[in-house]
Amino acid sequence: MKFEDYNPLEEKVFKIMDKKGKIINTDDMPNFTNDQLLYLYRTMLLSRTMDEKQLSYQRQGRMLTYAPNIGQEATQIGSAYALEKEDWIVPSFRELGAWLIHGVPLKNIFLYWYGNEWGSHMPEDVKVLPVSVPISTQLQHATGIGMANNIKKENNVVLTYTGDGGTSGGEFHEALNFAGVFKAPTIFVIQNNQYAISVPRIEQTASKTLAQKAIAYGIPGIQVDGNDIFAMYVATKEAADRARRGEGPTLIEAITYRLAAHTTSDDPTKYREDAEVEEWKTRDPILRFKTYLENKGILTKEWDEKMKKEVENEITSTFEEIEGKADTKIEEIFMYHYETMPPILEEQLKEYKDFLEGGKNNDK
Amino acid sequence: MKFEDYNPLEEKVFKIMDKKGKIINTDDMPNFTNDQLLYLYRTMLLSRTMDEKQLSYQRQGRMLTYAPNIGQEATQIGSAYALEKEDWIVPSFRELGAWLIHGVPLKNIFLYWYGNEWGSHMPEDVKVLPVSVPISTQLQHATGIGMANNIKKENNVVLTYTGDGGTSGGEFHEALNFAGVFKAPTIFVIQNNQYAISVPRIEQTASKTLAQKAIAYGIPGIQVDGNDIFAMYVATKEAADRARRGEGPTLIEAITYRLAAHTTSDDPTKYREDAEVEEWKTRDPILRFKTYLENKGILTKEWDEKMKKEVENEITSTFEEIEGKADTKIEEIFMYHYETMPPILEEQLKEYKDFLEGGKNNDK
Amino acid sequence: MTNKINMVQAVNQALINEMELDDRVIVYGEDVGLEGGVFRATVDLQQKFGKERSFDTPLAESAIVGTAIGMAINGLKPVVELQFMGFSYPAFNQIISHVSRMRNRSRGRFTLPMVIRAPYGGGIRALEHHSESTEAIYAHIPGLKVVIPSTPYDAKGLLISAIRDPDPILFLEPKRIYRAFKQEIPAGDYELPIGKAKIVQEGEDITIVSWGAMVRDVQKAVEMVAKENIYPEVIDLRTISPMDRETIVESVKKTGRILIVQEAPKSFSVGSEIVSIVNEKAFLYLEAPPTKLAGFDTIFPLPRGEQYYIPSPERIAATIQEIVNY
Amino acid sequence: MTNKINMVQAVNQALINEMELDDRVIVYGEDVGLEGGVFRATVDLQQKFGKERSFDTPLAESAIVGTAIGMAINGLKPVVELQFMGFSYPAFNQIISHVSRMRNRSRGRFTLPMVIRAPYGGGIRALEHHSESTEAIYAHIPGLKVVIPSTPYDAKGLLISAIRDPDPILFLEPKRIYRAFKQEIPAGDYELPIGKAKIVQEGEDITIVSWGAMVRDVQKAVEMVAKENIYPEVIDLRTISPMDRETIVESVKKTGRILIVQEAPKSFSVGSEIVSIVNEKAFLYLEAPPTKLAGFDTIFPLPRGEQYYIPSPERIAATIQEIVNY
Ligand SMILES: Cc1ncc(C[n+]2csc(CCOP(=O)(O)OP(=O)(O)O)c2C)c(N)n1
Ligand SMILES: Cc1ncc(C[n+]2csc(CCOP(=O)(O)OP(=O)(O)O)c2C)c(N)n1
Ligand SMILES: [Mg+2]
Ligand SMILES: [Mg+2]
Repeated sequence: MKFEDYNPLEEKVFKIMDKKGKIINTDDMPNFTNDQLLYLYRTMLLSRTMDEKQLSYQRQGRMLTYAPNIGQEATQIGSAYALEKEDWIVPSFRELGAWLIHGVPLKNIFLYWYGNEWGSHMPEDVKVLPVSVPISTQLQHATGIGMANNIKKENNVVLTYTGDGGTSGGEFHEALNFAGVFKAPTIFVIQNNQYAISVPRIEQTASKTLAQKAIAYGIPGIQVDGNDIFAMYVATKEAADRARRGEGPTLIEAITYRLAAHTTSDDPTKYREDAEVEEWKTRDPILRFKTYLENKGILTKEWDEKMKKEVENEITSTFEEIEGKADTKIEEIFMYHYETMPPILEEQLKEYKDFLEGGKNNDK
Repeated sequence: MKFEDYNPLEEKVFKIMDKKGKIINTDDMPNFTNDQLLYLYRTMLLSRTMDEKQLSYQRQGRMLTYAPNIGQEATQIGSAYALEKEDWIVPSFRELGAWLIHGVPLKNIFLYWYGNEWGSHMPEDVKVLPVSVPISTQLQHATGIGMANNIKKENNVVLTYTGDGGTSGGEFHEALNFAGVFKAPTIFVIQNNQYAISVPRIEQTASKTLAQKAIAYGIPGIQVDGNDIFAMYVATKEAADRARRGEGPTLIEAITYRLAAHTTSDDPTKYREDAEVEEWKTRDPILRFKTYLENKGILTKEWDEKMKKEVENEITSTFEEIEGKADTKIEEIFMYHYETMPPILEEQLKEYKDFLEGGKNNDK
Repeated sequence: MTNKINMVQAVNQALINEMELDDRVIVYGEDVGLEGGVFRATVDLQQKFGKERSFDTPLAESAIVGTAIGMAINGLKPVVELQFMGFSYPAFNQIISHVSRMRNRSRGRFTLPMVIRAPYGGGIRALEHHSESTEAIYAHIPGLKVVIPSTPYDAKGLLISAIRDPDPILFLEPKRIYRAFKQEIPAGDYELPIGKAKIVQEGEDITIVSWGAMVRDVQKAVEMVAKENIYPEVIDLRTISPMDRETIVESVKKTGRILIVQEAPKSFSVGSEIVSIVNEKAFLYLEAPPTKLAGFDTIFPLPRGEQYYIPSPERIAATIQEIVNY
Repeated sequence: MTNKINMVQAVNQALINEMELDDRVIVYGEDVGLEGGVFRATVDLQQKFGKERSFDTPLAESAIVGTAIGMAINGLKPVVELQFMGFSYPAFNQIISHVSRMRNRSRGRFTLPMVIRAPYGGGIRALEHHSESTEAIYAHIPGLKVVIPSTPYDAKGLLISAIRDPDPILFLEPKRIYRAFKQEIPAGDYELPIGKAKIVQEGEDITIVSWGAMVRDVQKAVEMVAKENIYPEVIDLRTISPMDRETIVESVKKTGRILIVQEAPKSFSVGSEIVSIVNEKAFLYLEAPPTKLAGFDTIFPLPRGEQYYIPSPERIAATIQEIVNY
């Protein structure tokens, strides 16, 4: 595929598979082995099931606020799968699928949403940054990582995510402009899931597409069907190849939909119609991919059932590992602010411990 | 003229008069009376002479840091002349020409650069905001003024300025995006004078033009020859008409050149070639306009000489009014923070005055 | 008719009150319009006053505040919401460089009657950046007023006053007690003075200064120490800046002792300023070291560690006793 | 060979020193590359180390700091320049939300060995926003170190240490004394400890704490009061946060009196914190009220009013006498 063929001003959207799982663009269809296809499918299942589990744990009062990714699995898994292990991912906060593909352990993910900082302590070889809550700030980190790659003459690339709402912040602008000027090998994926909490995409900006914002930075921008895992993979792969060739950044607008609530504190019926949600359910990225796999005879009912059990077990056993066992120790609050704890923190820690030992307390 | 005919992606620049003062686009030539033309010319002279005077006062140690506008007169005067008295101007810091056209008294301008806050105390009927030093922050105020016009159903428009460097800041992005979404009647003029202090336009952003950044906000963007006073007038007028018709904001990139230093603290020979400056001198906006007026027989040598003396007198006599007479009184530092001075400020003022009276001081 | 409401409802009532009285009052921010705010503080406004006076914006705090500056200059009275104090920082440049400066910069020619509302403070088991208390940072900015209510009654009265105030105000709402309790408050219009602290409870033995959600915890602690016959005077600051120093100083002159209770980090804080004030104005009255009981000088922990952070009534009580027994 | 240089040159030497030793050190910002910085602090770097290691950026402070975060995570040691402290606020969100938090957020997995340099302070007859001293705001941020030198010698040694420090540091350079005086300092490599104050002058009668450009003014005042046989102990804070409380407290235990001299606004300031510290740690030693002599709680005036703002040596001297005679 060529980015030039998908001028966002003409509202051309890059697609490979239609919503019935039929390949409509055979030229660009990637050459995956069956194992690869099943791995992608399994990761989608893992992501979806994880979301559902966390939502139900949350409802049971066993987990805290949670931001589900349901409906956005193809966007994330397709794009992240185009990376090499040595590449970086700089997430926003709703990138479960990407985390799973790029090696973030389930346990980290649970710990994070369980309310423990250790969730963001990625394994040494996992080049994924922690969740970034302040919207679109992380894009600048992604540009900086890319700039450093250029300076160090390293060949790995950076994949970063933001939402449709995330395109409105000044930090988005500065990140993309720097990336353009310094030819950072950074791929910016906008997960356009149509809403920023209650604010619909159309009220977020007057530009017809989000991809066309790339024009402001002199970089390629493309709209991709974000519920089409093949299209997301191919577009990201092409962007990564460009980046590795020294051609700089790319902006990808993935058109997708958040099928669930913004977070567990949100009630989407306040701001969107059921009919809209139902319509998007017919474009469910997992369903679509599954149909494709079934039609090709790659996925059997038995395998599917088996996998569903397997991922469910993986999830429940990981949650068991942490539930009730992941309270923060008072020391941990103080230890990680600086390489060496300064006297004032030592003193405050000691005072607090003395207080606890003085028994005057029932905080805990 | 139609904005659509000047697609910035095709690098079409809107012009009316060439650099020899010849009208090359008669269709769009505005219909000015001779008085209007001479008024514009006189304002250009006033602006240029004021710049030269302030630079020389500064060199003599009689003024402080100064940011001259030499070379950018047509951009500012042409655009500001398209406004009505009731319209707003929201300047950056280098808009001398626009201030003069929109009624800011010379005295205010001198006071400001002389280092006294009263310079920014505009007369009641002058709808010009104070200088805004933090680059591109003022664009948001301009959007807000425009949004308020819509809410109040008032029909006046807002003209705001920033530099080529000013397009890189996040505040630019947010201001234009809000303007697009809320259809603010706001005209954004980028004075692309090719440099942000020492940083050339080409290193500021990878986008080919600055006007094309409008595409990111779904609003019209156009490149205009900023040294062509007619083109600047017509483009701004058209933008103002659109705004009044409720069609929202416009982005105008005025292509111009800063012929002098960034400010009196700057040495431009460090970062640009003499040849480049010389080339741009041949496009001097005043020279060009003068040639036009002379060729048309509108401007005579005598009138020109007389005007030069007149503006020079106006300037020197205004400066005399303030030089040595514009020191700030200690009370003034405290009085304008809140409508009512809070006790802590009263106390600090009193303490300081007591100290002065105690005679222990030779601060002043 | 009774009007027993919680703090979010009180905020909502204040907004409705002012929007009814003055059609220059405009309320906007992220999710503020249709949804009525993520905490529901702006619920019903769009329905009552239309989309022009209460609306959603794109996700950009700098422009929310920056456009409010323009609106205020152009004759309106914007009341904008920042979704959480932890997301006020994109607007920091506009606040420190313009909101607080426009009046002085223009020697009174341009003024900014505007309010920036933001829920603040910890204790709701939230994600990172949702538990901030950085009022000290804003209090250090000349030209900006910082107001914090601690009850539904105060929230309504102070917000009404803030909206009517001719100067820009940062209005911080302690989200931990948004729904913690209800109070019977006047259904109609009333003002509470900006720049004045309130003596919540008179006492002799020690002065306790607090604000926001901590005031309730202080009151609980005061009940505890009453059993030991210790009677603190409790001051609710209400306005952080410019601060009502007189009320504090007068109290300390009476009690000779002072404890400041805050959930913000201890160092370089509002508490430090209060210690400094009593040193300046009541040094000779001090019988024990002015003391701060505060959050740690650390980032506010994620939920599994948050129970340590905010001073508990028990810690407050213990600290009161220490000071009184000094 | 002698090396008698001013503070800008000292900063420049520190940068060259570190760039020579460690090719991970990268220096960038607005006008930093070709032009060598508007104050010439980065002059020659691009010529010596190439455009990849010292370069100009677009005009966007948030991205300057935000990309430095990415660079630091990816193994480099960025030293970025913000042209003036008054233009640090566009980067405020990155500083408070990420720079100061990355280590704690990731429990040590991602760390940010980076330095943010910015000229700060008033007294150079500058335009608005060019005279700020808002160190108190940054000092209140947990996880961030704030360092301020007061001499060429300190500037070089502290900046070298800051660049080598594993944690992020805001390095504020008092521009009023950038070229005010020269000092003979080592041409080679040396470090000065981050987190330690320096006793500039020993004395008995009163402790004076100051930092940045004010230290020289304090020294002038100390000369004045010497004629009255008053011998202050002068402490240069050097690191604002985390603060070296011990040095201050030990001194106050000896002198019983303390004056803090700062050019920042008086309220909610670093001075307030120091008053609070001596109350906490040396209450019983205090013989007079700990006092701040500071800028007003106002916006820094434009040049025709600036002479009032910064405490003059005369005012400092008068205040010293008042306290000593308390
Ligand atoms: C700077 C900032 N402002 C506000 C918020 C609160 N907030 C969290 S998510 C969100 C909406 C984000 O929308 P979008 O970028 O489309 O991402 P999505 O949630 O749809 O994945 C908002 C406003 C925030 N996290 N950061
Ligand atoms: C936020 C901010 N950063 C840095 C500066 C310092 N500064 C003043 S003018 C300037 C360059 C502006 O360039 P441009 O926008 O092209 O305007 P010009 O000076 O060319 O008119 C810079 C960096 C500033 N005023 N504000
Ligand atoms: Mg979204
Ligand atoms: Mg420029």
